[in-house]
Amino acid sequence: MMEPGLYHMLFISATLFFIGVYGFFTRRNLVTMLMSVELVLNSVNLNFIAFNKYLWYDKMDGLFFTIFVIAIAAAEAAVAIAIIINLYRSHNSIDVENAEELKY
Amino acid sequence: MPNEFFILMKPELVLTGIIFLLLFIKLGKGLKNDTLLLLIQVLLLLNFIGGFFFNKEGVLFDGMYQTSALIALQKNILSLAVYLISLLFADWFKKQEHMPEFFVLMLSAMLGMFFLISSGNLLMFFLALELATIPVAAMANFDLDKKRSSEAAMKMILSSAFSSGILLFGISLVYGSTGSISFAELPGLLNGSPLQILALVFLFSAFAFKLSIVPFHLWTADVYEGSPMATTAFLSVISKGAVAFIFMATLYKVFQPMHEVWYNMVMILSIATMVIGNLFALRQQNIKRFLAFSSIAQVGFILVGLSSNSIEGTTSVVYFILIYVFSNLAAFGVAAAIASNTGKENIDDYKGLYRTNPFLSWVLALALFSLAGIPPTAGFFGKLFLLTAGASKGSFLFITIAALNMIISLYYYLRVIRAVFMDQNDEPIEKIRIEPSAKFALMICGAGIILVGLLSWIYDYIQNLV
Amino acid sequence: MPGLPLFWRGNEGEAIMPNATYIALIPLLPLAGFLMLGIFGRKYFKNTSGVIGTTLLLISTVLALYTAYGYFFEYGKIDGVYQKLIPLKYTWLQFSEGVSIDMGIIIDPISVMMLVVVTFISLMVHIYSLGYMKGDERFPTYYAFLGLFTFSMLGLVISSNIFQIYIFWELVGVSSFLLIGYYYDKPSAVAACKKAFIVTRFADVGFLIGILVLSFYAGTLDFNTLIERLTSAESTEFKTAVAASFMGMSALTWGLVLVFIGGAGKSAMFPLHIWLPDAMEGPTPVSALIHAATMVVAGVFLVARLFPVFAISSPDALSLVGYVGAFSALIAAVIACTQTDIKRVLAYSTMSQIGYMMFALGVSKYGGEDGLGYTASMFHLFTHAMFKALLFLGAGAVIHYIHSNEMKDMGGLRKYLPITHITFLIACLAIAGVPPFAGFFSKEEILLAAYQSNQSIYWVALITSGLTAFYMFRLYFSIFWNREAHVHGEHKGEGGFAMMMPLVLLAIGAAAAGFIPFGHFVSTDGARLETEFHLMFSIAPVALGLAGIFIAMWLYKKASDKPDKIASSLNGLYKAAYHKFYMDEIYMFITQKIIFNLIGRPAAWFDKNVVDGLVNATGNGTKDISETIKGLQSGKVQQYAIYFLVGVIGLALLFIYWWN
Amino acid sequence: MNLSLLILLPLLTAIVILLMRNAAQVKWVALAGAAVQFVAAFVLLFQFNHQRALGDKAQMLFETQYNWFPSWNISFHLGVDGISVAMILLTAFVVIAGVLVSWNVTKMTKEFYFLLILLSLGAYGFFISLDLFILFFFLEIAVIPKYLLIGIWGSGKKEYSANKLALMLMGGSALVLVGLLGIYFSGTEHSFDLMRLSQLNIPVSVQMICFPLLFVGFGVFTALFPFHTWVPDGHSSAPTAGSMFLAGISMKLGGYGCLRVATYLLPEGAKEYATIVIVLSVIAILYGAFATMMQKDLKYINAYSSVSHCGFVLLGIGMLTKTSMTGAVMQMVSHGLMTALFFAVIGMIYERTHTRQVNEMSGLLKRMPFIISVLFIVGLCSLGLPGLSGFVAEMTVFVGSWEHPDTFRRVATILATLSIVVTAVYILRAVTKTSMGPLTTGFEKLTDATWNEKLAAVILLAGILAIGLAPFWLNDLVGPGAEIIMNKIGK
Amino acid sequence: MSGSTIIFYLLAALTLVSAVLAVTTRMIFRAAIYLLFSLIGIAGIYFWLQYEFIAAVQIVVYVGGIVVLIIFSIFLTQQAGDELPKQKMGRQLFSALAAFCGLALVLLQIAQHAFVETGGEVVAPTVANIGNQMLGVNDGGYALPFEVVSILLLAALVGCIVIALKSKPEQT
Repeated sequence: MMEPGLYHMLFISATLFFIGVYGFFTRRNLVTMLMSVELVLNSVNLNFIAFNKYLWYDKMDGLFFTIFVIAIAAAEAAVAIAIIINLYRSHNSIDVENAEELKY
Repeated sequence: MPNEFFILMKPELVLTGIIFLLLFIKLGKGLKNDTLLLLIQVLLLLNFIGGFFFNKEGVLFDGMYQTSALIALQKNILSLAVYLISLLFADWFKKQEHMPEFFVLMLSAMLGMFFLISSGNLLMFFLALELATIPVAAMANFDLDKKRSSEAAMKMILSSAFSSGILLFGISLVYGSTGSISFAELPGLLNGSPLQILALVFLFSAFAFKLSIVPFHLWTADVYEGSPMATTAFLSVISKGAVAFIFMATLYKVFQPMHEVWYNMVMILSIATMVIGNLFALRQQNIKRFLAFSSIAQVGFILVGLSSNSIEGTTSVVYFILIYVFSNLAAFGVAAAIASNTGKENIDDYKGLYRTNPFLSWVLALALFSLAGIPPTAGFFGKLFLLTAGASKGSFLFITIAALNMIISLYYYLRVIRAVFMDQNDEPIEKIRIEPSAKFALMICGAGIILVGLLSWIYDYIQNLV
Repeated sequence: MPGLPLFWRGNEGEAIMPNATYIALIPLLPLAGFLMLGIFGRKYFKNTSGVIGTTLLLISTVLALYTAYGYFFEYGKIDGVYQKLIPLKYTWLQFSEGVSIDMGIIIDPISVMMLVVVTFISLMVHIYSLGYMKGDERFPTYYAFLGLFTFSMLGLVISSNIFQIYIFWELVGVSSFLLIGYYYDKPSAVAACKKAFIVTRFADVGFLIGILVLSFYAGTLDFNTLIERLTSAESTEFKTAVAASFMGMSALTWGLVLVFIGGAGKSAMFPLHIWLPDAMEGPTPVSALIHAATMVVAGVFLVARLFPVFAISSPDALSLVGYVGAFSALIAAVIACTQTDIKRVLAYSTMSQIGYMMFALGVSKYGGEDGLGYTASMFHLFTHAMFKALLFLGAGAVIHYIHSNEMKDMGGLRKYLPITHITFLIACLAIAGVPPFAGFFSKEEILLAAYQSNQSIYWVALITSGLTAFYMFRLYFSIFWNREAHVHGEHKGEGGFAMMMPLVLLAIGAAAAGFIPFGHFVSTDGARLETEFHLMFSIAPVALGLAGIFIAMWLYKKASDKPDKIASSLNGLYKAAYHKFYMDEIYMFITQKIIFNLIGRPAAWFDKNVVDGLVNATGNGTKDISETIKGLQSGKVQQYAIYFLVGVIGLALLFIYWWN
Repeated sequence: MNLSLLILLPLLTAIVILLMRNAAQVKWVALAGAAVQFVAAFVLLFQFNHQRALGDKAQMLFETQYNWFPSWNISFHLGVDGISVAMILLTAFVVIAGVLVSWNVTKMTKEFYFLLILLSLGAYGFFISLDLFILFFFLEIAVIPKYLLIGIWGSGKKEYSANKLALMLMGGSALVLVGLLGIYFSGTEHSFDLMRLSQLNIPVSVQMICFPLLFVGFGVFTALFPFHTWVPDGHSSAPTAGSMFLAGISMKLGGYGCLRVATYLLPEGAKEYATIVIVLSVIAILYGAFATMMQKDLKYINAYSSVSHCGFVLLGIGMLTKTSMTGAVMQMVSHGLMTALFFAVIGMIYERTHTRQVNEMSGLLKRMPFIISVLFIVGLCSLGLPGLSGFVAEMTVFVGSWEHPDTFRRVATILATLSIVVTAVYILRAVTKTSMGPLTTGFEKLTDATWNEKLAAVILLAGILAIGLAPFWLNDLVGPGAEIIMNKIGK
Repeated sequence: MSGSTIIFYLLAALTLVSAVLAVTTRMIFRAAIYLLFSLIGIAGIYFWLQYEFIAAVQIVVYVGGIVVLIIFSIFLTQQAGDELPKQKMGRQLFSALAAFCGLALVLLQIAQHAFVETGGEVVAPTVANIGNQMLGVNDGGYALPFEVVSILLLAALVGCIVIALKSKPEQT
């Protein structure tokens, strides 16, 4: 096994990204879909940190990006959950397949 | 510095001021909806008028924030649109228990758009984009007791979260391969390597998502249909306009070194967008859904002008969006007037409208003609200049397809015209009482639709700013 | 004409010009009548329109005679040769350098002769109609149309430009159409007028193309220039026109043949004659004027007008004229023997006589003695106008009296219609070529010309002449002798002075016109042509004619079953002739089955289903596509995300690996 | 004369119409507007001739130019030559007649006249534009009024027809647009100015692409085969004045465009594609004529015959000789007047009998002599009777076409001439069937034309006769314009 | 192989395996817990990279905030023991394929790209550095984004309140 480096980080983050994407595609429960999104955002954070650490260590752009992304993720999750709860109230379900009245 | 700070960031500061004012009023519970709405309208009008003065070109926060005469104009177009929205949907607003919150959300989103247009690096860009999106998702859910509204909001927030993920991944790749997130530095660092192309595609897709470019457009129609009309109008006009402005700025400035790549991308997606948007619009019954697809097709046209990568392109896109604000808001305004009085949103319900509501019918007709690009409405000029700008690249096939798409679009616009003016109906929509403010706004839109095209100095004015 | 001299004598050496003002008045007066009666007649001239029309035409006639006098006796001749004078020419439509339609007047022997004939016959018909059409609901309209026709016909004969002649050619066509369809509530009249117009129109296309061909090679539309250029072997125009060939014939010949097709259509030459018998649906005076005396000879006139070109430059085209004329003469005579409608008999007779004129031109040559056929043709045109108009007007009187066109309704009318009877008899004798009536002289000249130049035509002509005598007297006896008349009491006399005077005047003409020394005035080259009278030569035709008369007398003077027997013994031929050799049926087949069913209907079908179908298919196809792809917008947010990712991957692949 | 007047007058009329309170006022305002415009057209004619007589040899007279979108090099450039003057006269005639025959429109009168005047505005503007952008602007302005006129006041399957018309015309103008953009970007100097462009030499490669685009695009307007199918449906569904405007004016926009824009600016393209143009126009002429033969509805008959007649316009243009082009313009004017009158008469008949089926009418001459006489005259004009305008125009086209000695064009010309027989067949069939024969029962009470109908018919008839009897003035008017175009093309 | 390497691989394995389990398990509560593990794994990696501040933020915001929020919402909307409905097989396969293609494409591009490195001086991500820059207005200060995010959070708060705190009478 090699000494961990940039590419390892990128591999992890990319894999995590697409695991999240896969989850987003296949999960029928809205909350779990939201969880998948969190995975995706985390993978991106890892990317930024890795680039910052290994390549562009003279500034902290990547780091700040990560901080703000975390903040945004929180806000997004909050609003999403509020919407999901509201949806649950009207549909009595949070199965995404039950919310497809709007189509075609 | 402090003075300059206030002058340069004037639009954002004013908007923030209004937001906080509203929050205080809400907390104080002092005002009735009618009064409050009037206050808001006045404030927004002042905001719009104020937008013409003390505009200065400059950069703040180490290039994170930039502004220029053109950006000021773009912001002012959005201000105008918001002001019109506050007038047009007065009827609906007055019925809302949480009206101040709605405006807080809407103005926050607007603020996000202002920052978006002014953003000077990718972080600001991303944050502003989120600020412009997340409140809108909440706005989409504002018809709280309607299932469709929640569904729309859900689709919007999840889709946009997904697209944010993609966008961020793209940004991270840009960052990784160049080490910079600053718009000013990036052009010198981009070299068109495959990874950067990949990053461009990721970024592009996020823009495309916001602009509803095919195949990233699928959320659009559902969200438009389910959301309250005011939100739909906001989404389709202001949100789209703002993203189009920054999209153009990004492509023209930041990704200039890769312009051959994005030119082809824009061309392909433009064709796809026009065709798919038109094909879907053909068979819509719900007026909001119909306008959603029509606006998708319009974006296809914007891309034509955008593809030119020239001053003419910038001018024609800004010009078109100005026209688009008037046309689309007029259409939504009429639809809202009808929907809020009768609850009818289907095109078939519009049959015989002209007999009972000639004013609404004429405004709707003007708006649709303008969207279809029929002279003497401004839409004709807008579309023609977009095409002309696009044609400067010399791709005849592209322009021909674009021009032929105007026929399909004409077909479905005429479908509405036909329902309104020609079809017989024993039970047409009764005479509708239009809010005076809405009527005023519709008149402004109508005047705008006619005059913006014929008065050529408007175009020249924009061109001078570019 | 006080203040208006007859002609202008220019300076020494310049040509003499007749005064165009009053020549122009000749056609313009009837036109004025047409406009006045056509627009205001129904309101203001309900009863006086006949008189107005007749008066105007009387003035025209006088002017025409005056012109004729002036031309033939005062100024027309220079060094013994009649000149082609053009006193008036106005550029009407300039196409290109040299090619223009001019409205002009040409004054030469044939045009002057035609002026006289047309105005005179027209005047007779005008007068006659005062009685014949009395009390008709559309009296003013009738006179308006007569005026229009007269104007057009006069314009035609004085045309100085080949396109001008085409213009008036069309105008006479339309006035003929209007007059045939005068009784517009009769379906047969409507059908007949349509047929007449369309058949002649078809021929006119030939004429038009012919004009285009000729004018292209001659570089002009002006008759005089055109003739000059296309007859002189040295001119470049002539050389190119002869050199250019298409399907084995020179362009010049093609042009002339096409022009002749136009003439044949108007002059009812085989196979374009089918409209003429049907045209008898019009009022009888109209038939006399248009379909006997004037319009139908326009074709002959046209060939005569271009005669130098035919004769000098394209003998092939000229012989075609001759053969078509001869064949038409014969076949029409045969058909005439079997018809029972008296006007149809006369119609076929007309066709036959025009055939005479045609082949007379066909056998003629240019210049001097060889031009006898030309002179004879014109002479026959002149005399034929007299006696055929007379025959028609006489027939009109009979029809007016008996209210039927069918021979079987007639018989023994000589007691009731004495003047008609006598005049009709004179006309019959004239057409049968019995000396000393007019027809004898003209026909003799024609036969002589044919004999001298083309024996086969001569024999056809001779047989035809016998047949002519037979069918004319069959007609005569059937009307005036045969059975006893059973006439109802309400009829009163022969129709008054208005109707009888023209009969008498025309009868005088038919009897005496033969004595005019026609060759002195009309010849191919304008020089005087002495026509000799060959007694020995005349024996054969006269004898044949008399034989025909006697056979007719034997068969038809008394009512008997002899005609039927003969008819049945000649079963096939008789039937064929009775059915006009099935020409109508053939035409019906071509138009209905081929043009309508094989071209028109498929064209309409193609338009509706294929061309329009494609347009609709584009529309529906778009809608179908729209319906097909609606699944893309499934309402499932996860699917949207999948498409999103697929789009991203697709774009990335496209631009990283392919487009870069 | 300031040419802007020709645009401002209809605009003013339209605005005043919108301000009017009741139908009667609207009608009179519209009539007054049309009449003033009519007079203005004549003033233009006389001033034009006067100016020419004074020896003004400029290609375009009365040029006026205002900057419009300077950044695109677009200017509001107006000017006329003889061809434009002829077309303006035609428009003036048709407009005033159209206003007159619509006197009985009771449904939404104000809107009806407003749209009519708007339509005429488009036509006037189109004919005097010397800038391709505003030319296109006016071309498209006229589409929607047509759509609404058919859709609201039409009859039969009006929605379908209106849609078809609007979409096909838009399709045409879309192609025109692409062609115009091609021209605009063809040189180093980007210009929409017709006069300027005519001096520049547009590269042959661009001409080869743009000519078909422009010609087909404009051709759709003027019923170029196979893009003619909007013509029958559109005309037959339109209200009377609508059909008149459509056939009388609108279809001429296409012909004018083919001549002025496609052929004049792209001579090499015109030469290259002449064969195809000729083939298509001959097909249109014959095929239109044969298809007409099978029609039973009077409006369809006239509409299909318009396809055939407009084929002559395109043939004249495709033949590329001065005479044939003059003929094409004359045919436009002639056909415009004639077909407008034809539709007017059909409208009058329909208003009385409530049918347009040829088979359902007979003997109308008895009850309405004036209308039927006009029908006869216009029918005769259609089949090319001398003395009426159709003859003059067609003959000029024929003679012009014949100026080429090559066999292909000869054959094409001959085929085209054959159509005059077919025309005679269908015109006579239609005219005689309706007007002659025994009167159909139930029609005994029908009345003849009213004053406004008579006036409309007389105005158009005057135009037809003015050309038919004295074609030289029109020829002299149009000829020099055609010559300039020919000079550009070269021999 | 050093100890830190082993730790790294363990963290990576923890992150990825729990991520996979989080998106595949059909017990929703377990999914949340797996997500928690995955996030903790990432925090571990941050630690490993010596970005302690970020690691702390990660733990605080995600573990302490978002996951709790998610678990709350699960309790609000679902019986925790229920199995999640199964997605259609075709969708699963296609999603997997699309995700895999995407992954392959991205990894391929990353692998082929020759990343360059800055030669500059390392700025240590200490809390002091971060704090200074976060609130600085000049020279790469992040005060403006900070403000923007605060407004965003405010707006999100307002939105959540309006949406989630639905007043009772309206529900009828």
